[in-house]
Amino acid sequence: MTLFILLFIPLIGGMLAWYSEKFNANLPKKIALVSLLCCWLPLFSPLNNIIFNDNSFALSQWLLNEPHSWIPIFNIGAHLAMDGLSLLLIVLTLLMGLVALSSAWHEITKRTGFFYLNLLWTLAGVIGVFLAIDLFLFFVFWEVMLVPMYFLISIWGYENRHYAAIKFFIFTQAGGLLMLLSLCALVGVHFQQTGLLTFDYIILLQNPISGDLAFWIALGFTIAFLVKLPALPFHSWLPDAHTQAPTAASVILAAVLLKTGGYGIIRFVLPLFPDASLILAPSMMLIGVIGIIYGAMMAFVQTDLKRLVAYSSVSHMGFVLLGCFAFNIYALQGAVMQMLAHGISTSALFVLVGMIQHRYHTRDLNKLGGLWSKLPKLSAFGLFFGIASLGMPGLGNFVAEFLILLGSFEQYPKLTIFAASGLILAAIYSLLLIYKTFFGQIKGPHDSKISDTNTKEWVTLLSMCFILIYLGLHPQPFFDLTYTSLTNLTFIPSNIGS
Amino acid sequence: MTYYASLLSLIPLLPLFSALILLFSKPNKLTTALLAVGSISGAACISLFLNFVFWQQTDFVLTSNLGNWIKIAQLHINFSLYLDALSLVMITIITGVGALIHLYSIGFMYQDKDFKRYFTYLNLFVSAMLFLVLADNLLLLYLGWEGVGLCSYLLIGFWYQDRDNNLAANKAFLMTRIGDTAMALGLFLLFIELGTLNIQDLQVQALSVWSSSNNNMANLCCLLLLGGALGKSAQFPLQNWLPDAMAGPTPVSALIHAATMVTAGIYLIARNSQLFQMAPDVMYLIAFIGTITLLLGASAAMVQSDLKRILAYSTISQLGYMFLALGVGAGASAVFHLMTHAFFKALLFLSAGALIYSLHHEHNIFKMGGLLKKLPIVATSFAIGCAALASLPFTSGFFSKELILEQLIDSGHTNFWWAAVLGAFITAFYSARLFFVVFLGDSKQSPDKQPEKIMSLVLLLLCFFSLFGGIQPSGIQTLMPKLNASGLTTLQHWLPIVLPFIAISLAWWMFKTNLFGKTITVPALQYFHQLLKSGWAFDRIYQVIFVSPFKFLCQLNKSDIIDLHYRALEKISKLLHKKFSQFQNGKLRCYNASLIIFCVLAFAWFIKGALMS
Amino acid sequence: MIPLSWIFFLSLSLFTIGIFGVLARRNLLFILISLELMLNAVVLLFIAGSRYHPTSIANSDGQIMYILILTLAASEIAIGLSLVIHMYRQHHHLDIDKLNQLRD
Amino acid sequence: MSFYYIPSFILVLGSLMILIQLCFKRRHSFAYLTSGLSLLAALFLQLYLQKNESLIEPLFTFNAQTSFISLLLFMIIGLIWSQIYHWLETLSEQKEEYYLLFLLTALGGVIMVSSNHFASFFMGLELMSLSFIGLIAYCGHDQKAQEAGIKYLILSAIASAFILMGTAILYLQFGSLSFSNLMQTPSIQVLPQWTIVCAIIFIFTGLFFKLSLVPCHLWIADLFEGAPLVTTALLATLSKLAAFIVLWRLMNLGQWQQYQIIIDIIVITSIASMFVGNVLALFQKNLLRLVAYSSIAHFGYLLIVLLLINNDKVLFSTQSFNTQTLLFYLVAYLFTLVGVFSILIQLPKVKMLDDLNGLFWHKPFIAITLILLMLSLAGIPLTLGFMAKFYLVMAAISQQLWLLLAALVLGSTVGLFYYLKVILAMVKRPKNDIAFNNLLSDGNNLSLNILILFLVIGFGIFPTSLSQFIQQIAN
Repeated sequence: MTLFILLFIPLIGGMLAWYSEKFNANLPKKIALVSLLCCWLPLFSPLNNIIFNDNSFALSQWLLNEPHSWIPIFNIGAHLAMDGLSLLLIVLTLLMGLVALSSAWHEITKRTGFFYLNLLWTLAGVIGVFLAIDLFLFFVFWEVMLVPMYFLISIWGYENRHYAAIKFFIFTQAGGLLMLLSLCALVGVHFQQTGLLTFDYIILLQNPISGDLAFWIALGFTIAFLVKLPALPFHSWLPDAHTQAPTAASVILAAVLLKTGGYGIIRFVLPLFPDASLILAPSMMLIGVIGIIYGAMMAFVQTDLKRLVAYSSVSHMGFVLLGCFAFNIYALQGAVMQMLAHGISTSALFVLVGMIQHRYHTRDLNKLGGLWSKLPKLSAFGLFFGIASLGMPGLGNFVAEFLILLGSFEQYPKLTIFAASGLILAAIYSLLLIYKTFFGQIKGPHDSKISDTNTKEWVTLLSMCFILIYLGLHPQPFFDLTYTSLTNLTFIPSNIGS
Repeated sequence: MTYYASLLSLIPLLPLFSALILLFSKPNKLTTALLAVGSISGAACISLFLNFVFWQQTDFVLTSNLGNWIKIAQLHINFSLYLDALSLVMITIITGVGALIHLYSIGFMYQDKDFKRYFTYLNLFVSAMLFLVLADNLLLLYLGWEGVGLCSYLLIGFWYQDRDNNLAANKAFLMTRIGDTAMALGLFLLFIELGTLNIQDLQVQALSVWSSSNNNMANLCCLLLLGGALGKSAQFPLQNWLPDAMAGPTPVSALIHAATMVTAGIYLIARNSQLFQMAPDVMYLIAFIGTITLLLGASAAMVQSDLKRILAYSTISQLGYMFLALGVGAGASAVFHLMTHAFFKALLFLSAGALIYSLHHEHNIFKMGGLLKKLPIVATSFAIGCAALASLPFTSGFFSKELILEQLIDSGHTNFWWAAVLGAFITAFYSARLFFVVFLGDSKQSPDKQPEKIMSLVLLLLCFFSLFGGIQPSGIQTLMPKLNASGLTTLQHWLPIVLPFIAISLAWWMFKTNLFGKTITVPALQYFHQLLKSGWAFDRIYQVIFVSPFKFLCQLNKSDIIDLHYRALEKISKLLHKKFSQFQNGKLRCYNASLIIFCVLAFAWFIKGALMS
Repeated sequence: MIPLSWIFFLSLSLFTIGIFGVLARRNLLFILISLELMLNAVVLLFIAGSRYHPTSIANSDGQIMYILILTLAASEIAIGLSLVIHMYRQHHHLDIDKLNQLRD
Repeated sequence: MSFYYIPSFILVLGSLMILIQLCFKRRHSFAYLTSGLSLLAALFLQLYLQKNESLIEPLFTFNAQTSFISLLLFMIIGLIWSQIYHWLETLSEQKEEYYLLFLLTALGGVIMVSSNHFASFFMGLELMSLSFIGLIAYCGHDQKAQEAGIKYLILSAIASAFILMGTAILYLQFGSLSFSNLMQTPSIQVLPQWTIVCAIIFIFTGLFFKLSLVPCHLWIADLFEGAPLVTTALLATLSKLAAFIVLWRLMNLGQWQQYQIIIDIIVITSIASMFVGNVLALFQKNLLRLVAYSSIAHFGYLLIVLLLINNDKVLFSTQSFNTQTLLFYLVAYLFTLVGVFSILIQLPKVKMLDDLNGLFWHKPFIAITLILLMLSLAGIPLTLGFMAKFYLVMAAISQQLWLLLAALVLGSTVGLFYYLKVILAMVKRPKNDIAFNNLLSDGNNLSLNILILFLVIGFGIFPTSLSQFIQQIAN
């Protein structure tokens, strides 16, 4: 039941938060905080196991496995299971949930109850995505988590929020529908080949389907995940959604929601369609590389801070795609690491932009400048995360990008050379961001009321810094944690010395 | 040995901790200075101690493991430090010169409100540089490599309120980043080819895997590594960030952009000398690039009017010498020159700093003059620095440069020798010019303050090193296979010694006839002068070839072409909606017709089908 | 006996004429009349059908349908006429082309 | 004489009671109760009859499927009926006749869905259409309603004429009007074979009109806008349900898939309906017109089911899966639609999308219900609408109808846009703070909303009991 409890805590917490608004407008955020903290409780035992006796989990892939029946007529189960990979991403989700909460704490003043309901439900949906092992259930979470996110953007967003929210929803849903088709087709083909009607990932994994259709099914899945990632031709929802979303939603979006795409590829596409993904790999890597360069170039010309960061996400997630399809353990570990590191660094940048906007009421790069002299601490954090996003060694992003490039270099050296140019381009836009925002003479009227980071903000940002540094300097525990999940992919011989 | 190992790990960690403490606390200026300088001095003391311990040995190795970093499949990366003769020399220079410059900075930066931030960055830099030098694997080296780049960026743009400084910082970071990316690719290739990133293992593996010399893969790997070195050491064609990097505080220029960071490229090649030995083509390329750079830098230095830019171009030029030496296989002499250069260039920069400090941030040498009497200490140290730079006999620069020239002959590259000698001539010429213009002649500006005592002290110390630092460390001589001494001809022996004097005389003559400050009237000459002054117009070339097209391309796509398609989709659907809505005109007869049209169409389809079959 | 196809085509022609009436006429009354014509065309076919299937058990089906259709036509006209009256009272004309308040 | 007729008889009885009562004294509440009781009685009887064995009479056929559909029909009508009283109170017209016509449409619908003979089908159809005309043009002074009535009269008469023409040709071919004889080879070939296809095309024209499939869809938006709200609800659910069931039975019994042209027509119509319906709804500002257009698209999706019958490329072993799909989709769609209409009936002032502004903040429960219903229509998981779509996709995939699936995905994506706009409208802040107090607040509104939510979300999350029930029926 542990996993179900994990799933239900934010759901119930959200309901309570909404209801509590009737009594006091400040109550919802406290309830949200408590329920987010409660979510750590179910994680206690797996984390404890890993930290203190790390031999046991290496043997079996699943740390926790909870199959239940749901819709027997289609043999659909409410099957939740957790392995190292999902544990890692859930931890990220919960951490970023706290960050989002912290950034919303003072920013959201209207309709707080409903806001926290949506926030918590989005998190619950994401946790569900990471836990669901039944394909149908996965799809359900995949789609449902978008609804509260849609509300977050469309109610609490900025000027052009309605457009952005609808765009976000339609893009991701279109991808989702494609996935539904592929999913049903997969089950159908599997039924034809084995006579077994099942949506269970573990069972489907035993007989990977083959044939022409497998390629198209794999493509359908991949496109659904590419939309979420977002990879190149489907990326255009992201800048709009990020720009218009409130800070907390941006954080969740960048830190967690995008990761479901990468997770989906690693969890489903690669193991379920080993042959098809081999065929897909070159084109996917090409898309990844184009995404890296294109995103970076787009980021370079943006004048809206949030848009800049959003396009940088496109660029960074291109690395994830590259890593997923490079077919070796380095690149895969790198892709997972990139998901974590990008989650933290980018959401930190969004938090920072939120803080700047809260203080100066603008995100326009041309109207900002010289913040360092006014807000030294905040600017120092800005500098740090800007540097992180350009892949400074010693931080998580570097480890990730290094491994991804290393892995993909082994497969496709020429493509990787282009991908590596992303490192230069990342430097260009990150430095531009730092240069335009924090350096130079201060612009605009002096407002003495604007103050530097308060303790809450400081602690939030600092802890994110530390996580990034930890990821950069001691990533080994994370590699170990996901090692089993990643080596279970058929193309990686599991006997590589560990 | 464990005792030494822990001492070794203290060397980079001391400045790191100091930087962290400075970052998270709010000490007053005195504590800041004590902490910063203390940590570096501590590191310097330890390295001196290690020097003392290992003085006799040429073949010692000291390692220390700080922990595990990445371990996936065959990729094992540790935070391991590796000390041998080469890195010992390097850390000695870094901590020694670093400590002096820290000390100097107390005086120089005391008035600055960001005193703490300055020392934080500086400590961080030293730590990163030490990691770079001590790394036992290329990835850790890369960490230090990028770390020093970052600190360089931060310190160039230290006075952040001036946009030009930030632009210079960005330029420095980006240009080195280009090289770094090549280097990263080199790392990948090396790992894939040789299966390790440990530097020592790489040398061994390279010998066994690439059995034949001049293997293509070896060439490629070395070429990629060389890319990193070119960027960091400001070599052609990535040299033009260095003059702009002078926007930072002068001690920073001394430490980072003269003495230490820019030599990282030389260190990288020297460190992997066995690897590079496998790639003679690349070695030749290195020598060639070194030659171009040394001439290019020296010629540009001749005509500059900004004090620090002269020194910057001279740094480029001197680094060119070191590259040339590396390229011809004279690694030891390159490192030797690196060391002496660190001393005299630090001295020059620090004296320039003192000058600037006294003259209220005046950079233009033509607005100075006649300062010999007014700033005697600065003038003395400047004179010594210039002498070493011009490699006048018995200064430290003389020994190292002579060694390089000698080994050029030994290796049989006579044409390179001629270029190097020409470079030496120009070097002496602009050193003399610099000194004459600043310190002799009419007084144009009087200093409003004398340099702080602590600054003078550091200058004097460095004067000592610049004069008497010309002792080649014994350990590094085994760096590359010894070249056969072929013996020099008389001309080859005396020309480099005599030439500086000729150059100085020429400069003196020109100074006396007031040729230096004069505006040039001959158009061709003026054009040439401009070309030189802009450092052979590399900024313009890159602007035209790379920057502008890139910006144009990005601007072209500002509204995201792909997004435009989706927007077009929206427009199309709006159009379709309008079209379909037109039929909803409320007219009953139209609706009647719709039923009948369906019927007719179905029949038509049917008849068509029937006719076809 | 007259071949069935003759009746069939007669009926179809009548039906088509009815359709044209419905399409071409603007007066509501004439449309109703055209509708009657269409229904009558159908009725003709049903009657013919019951005649041409003498052996079938269900040969009376056509005639039953005839009566049903007749009833339908009557009731339709009844409702139709009441609406015609309503329309005339409200608009003072019976031109259905002008009856387009409801539209996009 | 069988029990199967009793529900219909009760309806007849109910309408007669109302008629008799009209002669003596008009009382709204009495008519309301009479109609309600007869509906309820019919509903429960029908529920009781679920377990009876199937029976085939000359005019009617009664089996598990038709019983279930009748039950569904009664439930829908019951749900709509529960809203009528308060709604009628706001009208100035005589109220009692409305119940009469209401019962008659229900009767027509029941007759249609269980008919086994063209005569009974025709009777039911006309009973329903004629009563509909009355229901549509019920408000005599409302010009829009009158216009809608005239349009419906003429169009449904034309449609009837087409259906009759087709029937007549089939009669000539087969010598019988019974549905069960549609497969038999005629004893005497009086007309050439191809006339059968002509007949089918004629019948399709009429039924496609009833289902408002492209290109016979032009009328529906006008009707939805002009007709009284409850009538619209009936029109959207009852008439379409009955017509679709008849179409399905005809396809099934007549094996009409054997003609390639018929398949082509269905495919093209289906795709066109999905496309045109969704595109028309895209930028629509009138809420009812939007619902109308969305229903075009939904019946376009549903047409896919017609292509599944007796196809040899069956993937899932049970042939009844297609029937299950049809039934599930109908249940899901109709319940959702009834839900939408009952919410709209509770918001009588709401005509345009912008009128919904601020609803979410003033009346959260109603708004959430409507949001969930919209999500169900859009097919977002955990709603009944999604399960229906899932059934459809599974069924279509099993027969590899890739073209239609692609159209389905595309259509659903486009569809999302306007469903989201409805949701957005509720969440937006109102321009001027209109009071939302002019709702017909009543006890049964809340319970009804809860019931709808239970149906749409409860069965959406746990569809097992419903699926199993449908599975039993389909086998």
